Amino acid sequence: MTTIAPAQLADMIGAIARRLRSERDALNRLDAALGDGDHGTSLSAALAAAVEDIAELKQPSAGDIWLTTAKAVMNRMGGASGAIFGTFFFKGARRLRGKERVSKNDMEAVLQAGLQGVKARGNAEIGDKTMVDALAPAVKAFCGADELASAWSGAAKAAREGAESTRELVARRGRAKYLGERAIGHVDPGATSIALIFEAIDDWRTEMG
Amino acid sequence: MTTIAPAQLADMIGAIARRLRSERDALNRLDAALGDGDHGTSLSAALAAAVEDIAELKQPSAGDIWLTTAKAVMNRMGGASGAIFGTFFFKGARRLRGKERVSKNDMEAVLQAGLQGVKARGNAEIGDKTMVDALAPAVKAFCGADELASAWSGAAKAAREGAESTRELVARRGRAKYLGERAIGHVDPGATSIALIFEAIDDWRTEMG
Amino acid sequence: MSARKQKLINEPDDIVDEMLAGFCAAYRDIVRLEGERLVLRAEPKAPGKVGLVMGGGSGHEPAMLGWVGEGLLDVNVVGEVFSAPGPAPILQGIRAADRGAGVLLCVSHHEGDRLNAELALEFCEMEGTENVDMVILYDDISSAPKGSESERRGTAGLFFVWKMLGAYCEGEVDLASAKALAEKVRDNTRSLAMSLSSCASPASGEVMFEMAEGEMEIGMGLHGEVGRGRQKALPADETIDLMLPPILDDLPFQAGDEALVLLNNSGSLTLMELFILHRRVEEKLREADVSVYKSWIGAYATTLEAAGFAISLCRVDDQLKALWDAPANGAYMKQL
Amino acid sequence: MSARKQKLINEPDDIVDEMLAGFCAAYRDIVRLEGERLVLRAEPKAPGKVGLVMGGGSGHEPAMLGWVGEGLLDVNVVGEVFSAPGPAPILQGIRAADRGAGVLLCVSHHEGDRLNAELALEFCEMEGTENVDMVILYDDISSAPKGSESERRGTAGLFFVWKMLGAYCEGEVDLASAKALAEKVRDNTRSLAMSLSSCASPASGEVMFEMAEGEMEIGMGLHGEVGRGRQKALPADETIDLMLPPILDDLPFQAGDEALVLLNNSGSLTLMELFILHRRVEEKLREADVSVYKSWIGAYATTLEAAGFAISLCRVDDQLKALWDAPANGAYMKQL
Ligand SMILES: Nc1ncnc2c1ncn2[C@@H]1O[C@H](COP(=O)(O)OP(=O)(O)O)[C@@H](O)[C@H]1O
Ligand SMILES: Nc1ncnc2c1ncn2[C@@H]1O[C@H](COP(=O)(O)OP(=O)(O)O)[C@@H](O)[C@H]1O
Ligand SMILES: [Mg+2]
Ligand SMILES: [Mg+2]
Ligand SMILES: [Mg+2]
Ligand SMILES: [Mg+2]
Repeated sequence: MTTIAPAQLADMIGAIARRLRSERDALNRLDAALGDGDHGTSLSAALAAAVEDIAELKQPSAGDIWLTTAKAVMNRMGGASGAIFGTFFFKGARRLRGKERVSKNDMEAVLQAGLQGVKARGNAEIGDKTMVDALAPAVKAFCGADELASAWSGAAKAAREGAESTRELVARRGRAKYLGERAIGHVDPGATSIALIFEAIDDWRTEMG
Repeated sequence: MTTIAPAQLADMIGAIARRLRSERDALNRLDAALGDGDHGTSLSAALAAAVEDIAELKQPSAGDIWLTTAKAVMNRMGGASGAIFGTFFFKGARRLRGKERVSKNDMEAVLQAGLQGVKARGNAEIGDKTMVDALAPAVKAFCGADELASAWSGAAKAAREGAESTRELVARRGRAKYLGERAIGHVDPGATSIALIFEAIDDWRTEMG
Repeated sequence: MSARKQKLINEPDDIVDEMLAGFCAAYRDIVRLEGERLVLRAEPKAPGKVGLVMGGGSGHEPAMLGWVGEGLLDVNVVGEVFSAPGPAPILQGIRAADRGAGVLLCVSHHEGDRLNAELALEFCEMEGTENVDMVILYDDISSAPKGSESERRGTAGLFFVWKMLGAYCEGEVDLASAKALAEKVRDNTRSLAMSLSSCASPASGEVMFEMAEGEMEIGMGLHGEVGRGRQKALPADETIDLMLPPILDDLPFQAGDEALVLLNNSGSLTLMELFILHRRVEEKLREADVSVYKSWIGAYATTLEAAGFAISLCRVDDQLKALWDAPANGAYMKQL
Repeated sequence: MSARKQKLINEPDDIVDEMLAGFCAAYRDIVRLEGERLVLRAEPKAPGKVGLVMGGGSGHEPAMLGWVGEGLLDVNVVGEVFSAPGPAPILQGIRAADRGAGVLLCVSHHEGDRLNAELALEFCEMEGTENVDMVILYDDISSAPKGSESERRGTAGLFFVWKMLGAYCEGEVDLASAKALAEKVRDNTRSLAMSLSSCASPASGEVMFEMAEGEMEIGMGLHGEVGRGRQKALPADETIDLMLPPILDDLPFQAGDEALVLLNNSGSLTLMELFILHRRVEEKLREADVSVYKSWIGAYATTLEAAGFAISLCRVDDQLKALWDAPANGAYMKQL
């Protein structure tokens, strides 16, 4: 697979939704330690809604799929994380306008725009103990790889490492901010979701061959 | 002692107040099982108020003392039991109008009027698991005795037996009414107070010689 | 769940007086404090109108403090927590409410309230104070069977009497017709309460009654008096489906009737839960073809911080609807 | 004390929709339900007036549902429990509130509320919808130090903005001056909350934060966000003596100032306790020579059934006093 067709992209969103659904309770537990315990429920519900909404599109383009995901996440998820995760897809969707199949180059642009959007929207930098700690290294790894397959697996690995790195941090954004030192020792749920998303894509790609 | 002088009557009220104060917590515990757990607190506060109010009277008659006690109990105690215990003194006070010293005959009239008042006010009969179960036999024993000394000790004994008899009863008056069968096994707090009052008088009389 | 024993109070003995001081300071445009724990209207009603006095224990706030004001009560006589005031302050309250057209003493039916009201009335008689009467109010169907209505307890449904009687006594009416109106509202009102949790007395620090997590009791009284016994707690709709039919059967409310609805919060239920419950009440009343004239949802007569609620229904005709809609301005009861 | 996990609800997923159905049915003379969880005035305000929209998570009832109505908000956009609604329903809310004179989106400062409001405004821009602006509201002194006011959270003190801004926008004003008025009220308001107990989410059934019996936390946010850490619970007067000075110092309120006072019940505190607390607030303000224009005591912005309260003070001048006294008719905010 060197480029991704719209139907494949839709399939990929499905794979992400399934992964988040199966990790829902674990994500809730992570969020219970640092926030209000709903991250798994709301993110998996949002992706499930995205899958449904995409299924209702008639011959969608890659851009349509990404935009539909953005809207489902924003509106179904709500809260700060809905806006931030939604912005990730929303900013990426613009880069897909008019594309037939998505090349590695296109996907780089999508991920970079998404990352920029997330950072701008949430005003978070690496080290703030947010999803940015997983997303930024993942995007970097993706862009540094030679081709799509190794790009996904490198991104998944980097995202997981980034997520793990949040364990030792104090939060400077989101609800966990008010915990101060008490946040140390817990992995950020949003960063973990990012790792799960990239891992889900990588596994999906492997299965697709 | 064949008659009681006003100063002695005031002293007697003091003795009752002290006894109820020292049994306050025990009475509260009885009331906690059948009602709202305040019987000891409110009755002992009421008698303490009566003692204070009596102390402020200038050369009170026996009737003044009884009436002052009635008002203190009614207004300081409040609730159903304040009205009922207060009525006991209130009705008795009328029988003391114009009396210099209180004879056994006078006291019979006082107690009988008090009992009638209590029964009428609270609409309770023997067997309803109320103070009437202690008061009625106490008054009967008092009236049946030959002289004041044995009258008080007989009344105290009868009151205590009456109070104990309430243990096996279902309540038909007061808060305990709503407990149904669950009231069985607990002694009625109001009946216990009556026993304590007569016992306090009897002990006071013995000490006075 | 355990009851909250930790209270934001000072000395337990000072609770009632400090509460009254804080309340009357906050709402000094509506009420003022006088004598032995009397809460009066800041501006007394015009001479020649029937005065309304209500006494009762505290622990049910905003009842009855919040119901003193224009279009509502003239005087509230406040007792200790869950304990009726004695006859002397009631008597003072009657005197304070007297505007020359007589005074109606309203009694929420509990033994303490009734007995002290009777004593107060006897004292009035002894003093030669005339034109004072009392009316005994009750609504709780769980406390005595149909046919023995007059033995029932007064609970949240008295809400309707306070509001309508208050409006009625702003008009040129006499004492006898005021009493008749109170009885009319009472006789058209039925309530049933339930609770999920107990509460702890701020006076004694003790839990008022025991309840286990996951249990509920239907028919509980306003001071935690036992009702129909404990059972497993049910979801919202099933709870309403259990509670509403006996209320409807008791009056009985019939197809075509019009009713006011009150969902009274006993203390710490959330409005979220009450709104969810109300949705089902409306649904079920629609099925029974009883139309809802208006609904009120909130904490009106509480049992400290118990988590529970009561459903009260009041069947209304044109007279009662007009009285309901009349303006009112109590600290915790406002009708525009 | 443990938090109450047993809730009177049906399916956790249906909480918000059933709550809105029950609420809007009860108060159909004041509000109506539309589209994706929009609560609108039953009668829209006259054309040519600035519309007011407020979005927010639920779990704070009666806020904000109870504040839609004449002299108050035009639209409330309702989210899941403690979670801001997304941009699409906010956008619908903005459209519904538009009476041709622009719409002000009021945001209680929390990350979720702010971000979704920003998104909604970006969508407005993309669509070419003009004359829409937003104002970020905050009041909680515990969430950021003086000098960083704009990083503070929005809590119970927004009460004052809602009321006065609502009154202001009944007049012939433009969007810019509406925003300026909101900022003026905000900048004169300070709040500090405390809690004795946690609460349990009806959505997840889980306790929202942990608290032991006999502990209190000063500075807790409206969703249980931590404040200044835990300490032993104190009696009422000492609690006020601890909380009031930092509020007064922060603005600072000065001798001769006039202020509105709000004691907001987080959920299951009793009014009895709040009245006792209010007595001390008045006493302390008198000592500081800050005069109280009016006080409000009640559950306005709750944290489900948490047992706690907030003190909010708003410094007022003649303009603000007049706006405060203007009539209002929301289901849970009535000014005669
Ligand atoms: N300002 C921010 N920038 C980036 N990510 C953020 C920001 N705020 C929160 N997040 C992410 O959102 C996650 C929490 O998501 P979630 O629990 O769904 O939202 P909420 O806190 O509203 O309940 C955090 O773990 C963090 O990764
Ligand atoms: N109708 C009644 N007639 C006689 N005594 C009664 C009646 N009702 C209650 N009592 C007495 O009052 C006692 C309870 O007193 P107390 O606890 O002080 O009052 P309350 O129930 O108002 O808290 C009962 O134990 C009973 O003896
Ligand atoms: Mg969360
Ligand atoms: Mg008792
Ligand atoms: Mg009592
Ligand atoms: Mg959340």
